[in-house]
Amino acid sequence: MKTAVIVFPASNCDRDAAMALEKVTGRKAEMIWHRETEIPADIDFVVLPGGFSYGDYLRCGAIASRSPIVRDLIDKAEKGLPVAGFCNGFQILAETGLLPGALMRNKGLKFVCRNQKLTITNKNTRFTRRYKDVESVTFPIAHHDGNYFASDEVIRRLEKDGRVLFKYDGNPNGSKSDIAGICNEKGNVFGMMPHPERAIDAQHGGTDGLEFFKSIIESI
Amino acid sequence: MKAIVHIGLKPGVLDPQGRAIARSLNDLGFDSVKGARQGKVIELDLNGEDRTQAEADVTAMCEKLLANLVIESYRIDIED
Amino acid sequence: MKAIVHIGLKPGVLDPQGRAIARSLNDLGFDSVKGARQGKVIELDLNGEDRTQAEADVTAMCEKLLANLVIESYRIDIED
Amino acid sequence: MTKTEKITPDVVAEHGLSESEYQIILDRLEREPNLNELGIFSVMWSEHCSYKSSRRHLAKFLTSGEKVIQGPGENAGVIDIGDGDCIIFKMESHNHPSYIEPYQGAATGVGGIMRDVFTMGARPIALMNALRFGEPDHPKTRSLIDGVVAGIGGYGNCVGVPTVGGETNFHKGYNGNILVNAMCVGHARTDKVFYSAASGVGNPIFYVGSKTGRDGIHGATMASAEFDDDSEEKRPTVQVGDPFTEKLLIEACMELMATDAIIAIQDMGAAGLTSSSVEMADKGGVGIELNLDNVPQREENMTPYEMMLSESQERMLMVLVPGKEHLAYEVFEKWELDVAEIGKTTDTGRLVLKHKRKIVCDIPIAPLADDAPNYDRPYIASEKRDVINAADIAQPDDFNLVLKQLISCPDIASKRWIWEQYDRHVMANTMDSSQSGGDAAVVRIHGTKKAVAISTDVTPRYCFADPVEGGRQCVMETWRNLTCVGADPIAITDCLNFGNPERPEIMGQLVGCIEGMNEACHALNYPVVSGNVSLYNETNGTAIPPTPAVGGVGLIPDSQYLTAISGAKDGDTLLLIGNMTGWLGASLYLREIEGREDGAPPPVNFDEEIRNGNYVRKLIRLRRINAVHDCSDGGLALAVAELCLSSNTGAVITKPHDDIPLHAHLFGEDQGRYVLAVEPNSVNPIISTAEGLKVPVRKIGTIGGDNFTMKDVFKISMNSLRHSHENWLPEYMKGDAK
Ligand SMILES: Nc1ncnc2c1ncn2[C@@H]1O[C@H](COP(=O)(O)OP(=O)(O)O)[C@@H](O)[C@H]1O
Ligand SMILES: [Mg+2]
Repeated sequence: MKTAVIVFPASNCDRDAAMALEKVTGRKAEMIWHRETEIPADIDFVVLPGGFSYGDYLRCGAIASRSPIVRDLIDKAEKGLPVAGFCNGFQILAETGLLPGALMRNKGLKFVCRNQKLTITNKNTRFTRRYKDVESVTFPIAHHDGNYFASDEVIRRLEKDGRVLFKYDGNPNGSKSDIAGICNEKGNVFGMMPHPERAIDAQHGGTDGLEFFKSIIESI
Repeated sequence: MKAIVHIGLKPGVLDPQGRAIARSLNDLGFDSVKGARQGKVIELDLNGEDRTQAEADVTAMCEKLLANLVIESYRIDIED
Repeated sequence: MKAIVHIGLKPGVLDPQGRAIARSLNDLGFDSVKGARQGKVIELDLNGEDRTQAEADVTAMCEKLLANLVIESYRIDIED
Repeated sequence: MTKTEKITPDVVAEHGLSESEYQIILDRLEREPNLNELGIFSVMWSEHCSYKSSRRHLAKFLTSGEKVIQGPGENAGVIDIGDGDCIIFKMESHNHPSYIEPYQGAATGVGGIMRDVFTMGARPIALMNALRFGEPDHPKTRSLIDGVVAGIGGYGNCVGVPTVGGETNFHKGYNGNILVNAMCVGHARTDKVFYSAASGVGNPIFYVGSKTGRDGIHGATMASAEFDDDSEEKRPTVQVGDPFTEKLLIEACMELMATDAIIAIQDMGAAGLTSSSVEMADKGGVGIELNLDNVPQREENMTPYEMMLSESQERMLMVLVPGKEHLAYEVFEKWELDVAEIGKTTDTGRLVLKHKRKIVCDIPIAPLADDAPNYDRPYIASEKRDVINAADIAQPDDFNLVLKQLISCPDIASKRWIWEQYDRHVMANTMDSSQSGGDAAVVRIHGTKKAVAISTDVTPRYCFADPVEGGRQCVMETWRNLTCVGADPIAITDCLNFGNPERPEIMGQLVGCIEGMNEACHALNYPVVSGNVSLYNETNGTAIPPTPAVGGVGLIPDSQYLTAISGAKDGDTLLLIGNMTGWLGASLYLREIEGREDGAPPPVNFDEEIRNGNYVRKLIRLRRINAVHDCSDGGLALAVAELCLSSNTGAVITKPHDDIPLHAHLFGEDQGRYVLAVEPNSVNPIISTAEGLKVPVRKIGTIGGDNFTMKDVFKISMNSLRHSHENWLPEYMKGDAK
C-alpha cells in the first residue's frame, strides 16, 4: 500500500495529510513536487492537500490544476486511481473538471475556521463505508472559498446518484444544498472542504477523520 | 500589444461580493445604487504584432486558465 | 443607468497575483505573454437619469468604499 | 533625487534628524554626507532602529537565565526546551502602518515577525496578536477592526501558520492610534540556530526573496513620527505583503539551512537593505561592499537611495560560505524566488555602495549602529493614586444586569468574530487556542510529547493608573496564564507601546513600566529574551495609554497533562486559590458600571503569586484539576462565568461570610487568584496540602445546571449569558460598513 501527497508551492496541509496517511497505512507517504510530470505507477492513493497553492491567485486551485503533475493525475484518475482532495485540494479537483462545480467566495465573505458538524449522506462509498453506525462527524474547516456551486441540474444528478457524501449541518459558507463533499461518477475521486486529516488525533481536532482514511485504504 | 480580458460571473450565479458592495453603498447613503456585480480584468502584455494571432492565443488562455467556464464568462479586447 | 468602475493597483505597487498569472501562462506554453496585471471591475446599476450627478456619486463611492486609495486607482465609465 | 542634491537644514529635518544629530554625522564623516548617506543615517538613527530613547532603560532587563540560549540583540530570542529543541520567539508592533492601511499594515506586520523567527532557523509554529482599538463608537473603529483582522488572517492563513490566540481591547485612548502587535513562535534544533553576525573577509553576500520596489520608503521613520491630521498624505509609504512568497521563502530558507552554506542570515525588516546590511556587518565587525546594480529590482530606474531605503517585503540577506553559492542558486531557483550575489564582506569596517560604476556611499559602520544616539530623556514618575475603599462604591441594585453588562462589554465579549477568521488548526498541532476562551494557547512540538504554551497580556488600565504596578502585573499575568494550562513559564518577549518620549510624563510611564516588568522578571526568574519598542503613538498631542504588551512562553513537558478552562464537569467543586480584599480601584467593574477610571490598581505580591501558581501547576500535573481559569478582568464572577461558558455548564456559588462588600467580592480584581473545578473527593486533600504550603484555598461553589447563581443575589441562565457574551462583536460589526 503506497500513498502520495502532491506538494504545490504554498500547499500548507501537506504534512498533515502525510501524517494521516502514515498513521493509517503504517508507511510514509511519498511527497511529490508539482514540477514532476508523473505519479509513480506503484502509488495506490493520492491526496491533494489543503493550503493556498500559488497564493490562491486568479482563482483558488486554478493555477495548481494546470501544473504538470496534475495533468498526469487527471489521466490516472480517469483510469481509476483513487484520489482525495481536501480544502484547496477539492478546489483543485473542481478546477480540473474531475469533480463537477466550482468553489466560490464564502457567502459571509470572510475566512471561516471552526469545528464543523457534517452529516454523512452516503455510507456506501469507498470513502465512507466504515462509518456504518455513525450519522455525523465533526471535522475542522478553514477556508475563504468553500461555497460550492453547480447548476441545479448537476446538483440534482449528484444527489440522485448518491455522489454527495457529506453535507454541512449548519451551512458555514453558502454551499448549494449544504454540500460539503462529493465524488465523481466512478467513485474513485473525492473532494471536500473540511479537513479529515486534522481529525485523526484526540489531542487535536478529535478522531472522527480516522475512519475516512481507513475506508479508502481498505478499499484498495 | 496588450490584451484586456474581462471576466464576470455568468448570469444566474450568485455574486455575494456584488451583493455586499451594493448593500454597503446603500448603508453609506448612496440610495441610487440598485445592484452591483464584481468582475475582474486581466491585462496582458504580449509580444508580437499579429492581432488575429493574439486574439486566438488569448481565447485559448481564457479557455485553459483565465476563466472558469462553470461559473464565468469572458470578453477580450486587443489594443495596440 | 450603469456605471462601470475599473480598479487597479497603482503603478509600483507589488502585484503578486499578476506575476503568478503571467508565470502560469508561460508554463502552459503561451510564450508571448510578457506580463500580467489583475484588476477588478464593479458594475453598478443606478437609478436616475442625470449623468453628471451619477458621475459625482460614483466618484464619491470610489473614494469612500470601492477603491483603496492607498494602493489602488480607479476609472469610471457611465453608460446609459 | 540625485546625490548631488544639496543637504539643506530642510532636507535634514525631513529625514527626521535633529540639528545635533546632523552635527554628529558631520563630525564622524568629517565632511557633508551625500543624500544616500543621509538617508542611511536617518533610518539607522530613527527611534525604530536605534531605540535611542529606550536603550538605556531596556538594558536593565533581566535577559539571561539557565534556559536562555539567546537574549535580546538578535532577530528573536531563543530558549532551551530540552532534548536538543529550542523555541525562538518575538513580538513586534505594526501600529502606524495598520492605522493607515489596516489590511496591508497588519498583514505585513505578521509577515515581518515571522521572518524574524525563521531567519534564525526556526520553523514558525504559532502566531498571536495583541490588538487595541479605539472606542466602538468612533467612526473609524469598525473598518479598522475589519481590515486588521482580515490582514492578520489573510497573511497567516496563507503561509500556513496557525494564529492561536491574542487579546483585543477597546478604549478611547486608541481612537487615533490603534495598536497591532504580532507575535511569532518557532521551533528549531539547538544545533541549527542561525545568527546575523557576518564574518570573514571576501565572503559573498546574497540577496534572496522578492524583488525590491519603491514600497515603504521611509517606513521606519514614519513609524517613529507622531501623527497629525495630514498623515493621510504619507500613504504611499505603505508596503504590500505577499504571503505566497513568504511561504516559499520559509521553505527555501529551511532547505538551505539544512546545508552548511550559510554563515549569517538576516531578514530585511524596517529600513530594508540598509539595516540588514549594517547590522550584519556591525555584529561581525566587518565591512560590507554592495553592488546595487545586482539588486533584483521590480521597477525601472531605481536610485541607490530608493533601493537602500525600500521596505519591500519578503526579502532576506545572507553571507554564504565561499564555494557554496551554487547551493543557494539551486534552492532558491527551485522555489522560484529571486536570488542574487550583491556584494562581499570586507575588512574596511565601512559600508561601501556602488551603483553604475560609481561609489555612491562610503561611511564607517560603527557610528551607524553602535554609536547611534542614546538619549537619557528626562522623565517624571506618574502621580500615585489613592486606594479606593470598596465600601465607598455603591452596591448595584441588580446583579443580573451587572453580570450581563460585564460579560458583553467590548473588552470581555467573545472575540469569536475575530478568531474564526484565523486558521487555528493548520500544522495539526494546536491543542488549545482562542476557541476555548482559555488563558494560554498550547501548541505541540511536532513529533514529540512536549508542547509550548503562549499567552499575551497587558492591562493598560493598570499601567495608566500606576506604571510600575501595571508593569509588574502584565508580566505576572502571562506567568499566571501559562500556569493555568500546566506549563512551566520560561521567558517573555515584549512590545512596549507608548506615546512621545520627549514628554517627561510619557517617558515616566515607559521607565515605570520597565521597572515594574523587570521586578517581575527577577522575582519569577522569567527573563526577557526579545522585544520591540513603539513610541510616538500619539495623535494631535494625545498619547495612548501606556501599553507594554507581554508575550510569555512556557513548556508543558508532557502534553497529556494539559488542563484547560473547558474541562469542568457537573458536580465538580469550585475552589478559589488566593487572597481576596475586594479591590475595585482601576477595575473593569469601576469603568464599565460606574463610568470611573480612577483609583490605584491592585498590587502584585510576588511571593504569594509564586506559591499559588506553583501549587496550581503541581495539581495539574497530579491530574487533580478538571478545569482552571485565573481571575483577571471582572474578578471572581467573570472568571467563573467564563469557565462555565467554556465548559458548557453552569454553577452555583455561595454567598461569602466576610465583610467585603458583595460587589467587591464578585468583581474586585485582586491578583494571584485562580478558580479551579475539581472532583468532590479531591477537595479535602487539596485544601489540606495547601495549608502546609501557605496557599489560601476556599470552597466557593459547585459546577452544574443551566444557570449561574448566587442565592439571593443573582440567577442568570447560561443561555442568556452566552447570548450576551457572543453577540456583542458580531452585532457591532454588522453596523455600517466603513
Ligand atoms: N485578537 C485575538 N486573536 C485571537 N484570539 C483572541 C484575540 N482576542 C482575544 N482572543 C481570545 O479570546 C480569549 C479571551 O481573551 P482575554 O480576555 O484576553 O483572556 P485572558 O484575560 O484570560 O488573558 C482568549 O482565548 C484569547 O486567545
Ligand atoms: Mg487569563
